[in-house]
Amino acid sequence: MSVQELEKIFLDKIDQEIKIEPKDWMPDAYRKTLVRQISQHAHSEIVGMLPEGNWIGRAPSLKRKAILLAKVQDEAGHGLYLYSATETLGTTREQTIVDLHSGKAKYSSIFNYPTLTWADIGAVGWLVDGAAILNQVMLCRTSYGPYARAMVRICKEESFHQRQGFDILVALSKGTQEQRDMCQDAINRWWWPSLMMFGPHDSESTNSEQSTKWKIKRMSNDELRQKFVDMIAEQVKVLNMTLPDPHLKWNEQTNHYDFGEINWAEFWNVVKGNGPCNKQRLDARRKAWDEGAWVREAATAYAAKRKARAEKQEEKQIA
Amino acid sequence: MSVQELEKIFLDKIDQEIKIEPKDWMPDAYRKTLVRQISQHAHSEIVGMLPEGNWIGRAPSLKRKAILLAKVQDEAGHGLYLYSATETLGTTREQTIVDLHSGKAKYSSIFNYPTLTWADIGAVGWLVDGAAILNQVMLCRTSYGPYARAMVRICKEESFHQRQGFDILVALSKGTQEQRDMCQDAINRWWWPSLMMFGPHDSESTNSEQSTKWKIKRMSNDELRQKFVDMIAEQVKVLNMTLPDPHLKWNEQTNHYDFGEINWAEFWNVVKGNGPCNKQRLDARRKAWDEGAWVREAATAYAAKRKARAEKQEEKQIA
Amino acid sequence: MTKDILYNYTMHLADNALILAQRNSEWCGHGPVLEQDIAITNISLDLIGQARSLYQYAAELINAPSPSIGGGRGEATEDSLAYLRDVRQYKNCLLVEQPNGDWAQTILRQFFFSTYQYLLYQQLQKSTDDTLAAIAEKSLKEVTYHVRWSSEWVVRLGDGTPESHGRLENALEELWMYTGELFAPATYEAEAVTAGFGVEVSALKAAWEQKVNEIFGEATLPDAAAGGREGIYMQTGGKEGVHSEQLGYILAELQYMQRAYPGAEW
Amino acid sequence: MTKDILYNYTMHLADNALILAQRNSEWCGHGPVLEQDIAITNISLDLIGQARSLYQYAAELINAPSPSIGGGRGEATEDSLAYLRDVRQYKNCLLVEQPNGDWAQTILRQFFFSTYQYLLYQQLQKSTDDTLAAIAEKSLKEVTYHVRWSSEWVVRLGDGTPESHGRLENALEELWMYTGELFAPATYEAEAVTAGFGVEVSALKAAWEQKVNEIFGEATLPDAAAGGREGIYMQTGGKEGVHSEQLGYILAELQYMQRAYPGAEW
Repeated sequence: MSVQELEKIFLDKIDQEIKIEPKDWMPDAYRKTLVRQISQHAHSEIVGMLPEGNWIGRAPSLKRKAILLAKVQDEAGHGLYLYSATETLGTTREQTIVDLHSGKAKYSSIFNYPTLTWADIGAVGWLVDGAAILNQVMLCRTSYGPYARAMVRICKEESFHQRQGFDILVALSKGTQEQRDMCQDAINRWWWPSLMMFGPHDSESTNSEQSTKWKIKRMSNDELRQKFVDMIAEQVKVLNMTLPDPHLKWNEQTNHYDFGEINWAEFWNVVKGNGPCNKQRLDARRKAWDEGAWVREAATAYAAKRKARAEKQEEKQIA
Repeated sequence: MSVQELEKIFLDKIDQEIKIEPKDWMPDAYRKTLVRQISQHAHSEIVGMLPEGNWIGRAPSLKRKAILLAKVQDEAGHGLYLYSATETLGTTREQTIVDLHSGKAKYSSIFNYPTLTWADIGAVGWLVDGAAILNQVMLCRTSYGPYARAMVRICKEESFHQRQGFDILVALSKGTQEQRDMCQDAINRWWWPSLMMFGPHDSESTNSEQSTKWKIKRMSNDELRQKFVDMIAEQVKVLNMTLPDPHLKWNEQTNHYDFGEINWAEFWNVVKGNGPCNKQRLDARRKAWDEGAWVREAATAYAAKRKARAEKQEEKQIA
Repeated sequence: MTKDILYNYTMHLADNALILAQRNSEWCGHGPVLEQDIAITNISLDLIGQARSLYQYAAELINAPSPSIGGGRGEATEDSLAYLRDVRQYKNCLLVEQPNGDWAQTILRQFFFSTYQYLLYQQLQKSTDDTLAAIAEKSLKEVTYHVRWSSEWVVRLGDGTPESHGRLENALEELWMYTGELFAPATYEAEAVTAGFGVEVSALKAAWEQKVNEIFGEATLPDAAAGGREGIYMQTGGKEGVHSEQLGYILAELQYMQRAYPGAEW
Repeated sequence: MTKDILYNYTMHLADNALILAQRNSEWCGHGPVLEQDIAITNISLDLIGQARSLYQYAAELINAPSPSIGGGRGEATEDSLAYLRDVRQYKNCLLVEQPNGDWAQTILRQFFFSTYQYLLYQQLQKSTDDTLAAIAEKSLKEVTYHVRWSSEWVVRLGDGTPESHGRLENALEELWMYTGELFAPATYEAEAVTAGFGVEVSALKAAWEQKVNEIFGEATLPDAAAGGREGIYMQTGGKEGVHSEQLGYILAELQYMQRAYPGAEW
């Protein structure tokens, strides 16, 4: 078959909402886009373990400690699913990780902000996971099969995480003045960065158009962001807290919340590597990887020895 | 002069209370005993920084933090004086330190006990420095000049330290029930080990006799220990605390306190290296030394470069 | 009186689980490979779960009308017990508070402890105290997995590369001296045996050594108590509250929030 | 209002001194050579002394009858201010809370900070606020020594061995991004200038760079802002209470006793 014919089959499937599977022919650019996006997503799960992991040792109750530990563990699991999905596209986990460590691959910029108080753990769960979920729900219907299926599993756990984050903030909002202040302060610091998670305005987004055609993406950055604002602006009332945006206001005409302009200079600055924790996050990941090298080597060496012994055993039994 | 004549001069000086100085002839065994004793004393100062240093970061007030920091710093200074004294006997500081790290040289076993609470910092100051001072006051009159002079400087600071330690306990003894319990608990744990600091009974002490003849030592282990018990048994009353010894009792006949038997099995066990912190203390010292190697090398290299440059400059000026 | 013993005994079991959980959780996000990051976190979670059940039981004991134990700060809860006691009140053994070190040290610590805990809980299932028996029974499945997982890693490191073998030997050097305490009964452990609900820990030693030596054999290591370690002095004290200097730092981090915001609900 | 500014300004100066003192004191007993163990401890002591004077002054301000500042926990003291505020209330710059790293990193942090503090205190001596002026004057002698000592070490490491030179470069990589904050005025610093008693930190930058480059020249390093560091983004936030994740751990240790035994006298 010619490339044109293959491409037609591919596009027909997309049209008919048939998932693309690893063995199917796909355009190079489709594969490349997916590898970039899925590995970025995987790295976000892994790097995202760090700001939350920062509070495991200091969680204020045993119950919260267990919940947080389980949550961060789930993120490691999500990372695994997603690395597996990139492997179906022909890129090894090791290569993917090397690209993260070299700075070639990106991860969500939100994780370059520090978690300074316990309330930040609540805010991260509520706002950051909340923003992530909207994106992920959309991706459950993405055109590439293994990615879509990974997302279905991830979404279930993530919505649980978001509720847990919100629950942390509910407890704070009902607590002492110090706790309420802590809660509002965390919302103030995490609100704008979480809006930035949806990426640049549609008009500025370079990858969006093609991704939409291929049904990798099924909603635009601005659509998702609006959905998020509408959701959070209601939930924040339950907490008796406010969002740090004087322009936030219900609009009767559009049936949506209006909101202020994002500081895009900050967004691009953090993407470029200048966030408060970019260096610390990458250093931590590199350190874990480098210091784990001898462990991985030992496991490989032992597996090889075992295999050799088993084969020898088999030979003996045959002979 | 013959060795006999030299030895006679040496012993005459000892007799007449004239200090032996570095350039004087002295018997090999005298030199060896001094090197062993002074370097052991130096190491005790340095290793002794560790259990107290353990509480600098957590000192309960800024004033106490500053006092403790200054105290531990003083100990480093004492270490310096004493390493200098061993150097007058022909042993370099580096060699002395290597012997510590190899386990060949000893240090006071008391520092192999952990400091578990803030009260321990008080108890160490009061009991451990208190015991040390009695020994040091005696050593101010020791026959080797540089050692005696180092001791004079050290004694002044040490008695200050002991008062500071006692002062910590006074504050605790006037405090809350928790503080008083903490105080009594620390006394309970440090009392017996501090009695052990004076070494074995005179009848068991192998090095004592010759040291006494040479006037390196001027009081026996048991004499010093009795002095210590008599002093502390009075001071503990000021604290409204007790010493953990049911046999402790004033003896009208002897005009001294009677006290119970020391657990010598524990003493020898810790000397042998089996105390709770022997490994941690030596590991910490070795780590500091090994990780500081590049710093010392850099300082040496820079000094050499500077010297070479200065010489070149001089040559130029002469030429 | 029996209640005091039961309280102390339960707290000892709880503190062991919590402190090891806290140590293991330091790996979360920093493991050598993702699957093992998940595994060590899982063990941490199991141990926190055990600790919670045990603290809850201890809190019940304290809160029930009886004058002798003395909670002090109002109603005891799992959190007041975990977060508001200082070093000298903690009853965990020295082994579990030792630093993570490298992966070999963490693995060996887990293997030593889980093997002990497995044998302990096996007996404790038969305790005359129903709550302890139930907690032991429930935990035993988890601990069975901890033993298997850590055994496999001991073998993998011991029979892996020369480097991993060497690191495992270093870990042994660090940790062996803390294993004796597991089998040296604290006062409350001896009393608990007399009272009928406790396990005689000294009786677990032979089985523990057998398991350790079996796994060490597979790991191409000499027997744990051989290879120059025959006469190594065993450190004790932790179970009676005389800890290493490590524990103070663990508690400073663990307890910060409850200490800084007294009485707050989270 | 002016008193609020004065309070915040004083607390910022105090927090800088305390946090750097706390960091440096971690070296005590672990220095690379005895004389330097003593030297770094000495600097730590000087800084604690400065912090105490400043906190005492801030406590006076708080305790004087005036409603606006709000101490909250009864009478403020140097200790209540140091030990009972959480991360978001601390106003130190990011530089001083960075980890000690190796000796090169500690030295470079000290050199950057002391050079800044020297220039700051020189101006602050002339403050219209007599107490701040007196503290600055008294501290200036100490800081002069800190600058000299750390400068000498920067030169020694830079012009020592290839290893020490490399380590100094790594330290520069770690720390340069935190130097900009020193010269970017926080709200209360700007207000303090307007109110007449504060120092305009942005005006210190040129002199600071000159000194740094002079010493870097001797140390055979390129200018601090050169060598690929020209466009490095400067991190800020610490002075307004938005810290790195480091500070929480520093405070957990620093404050443990006061938090665990509220109201006790030591």
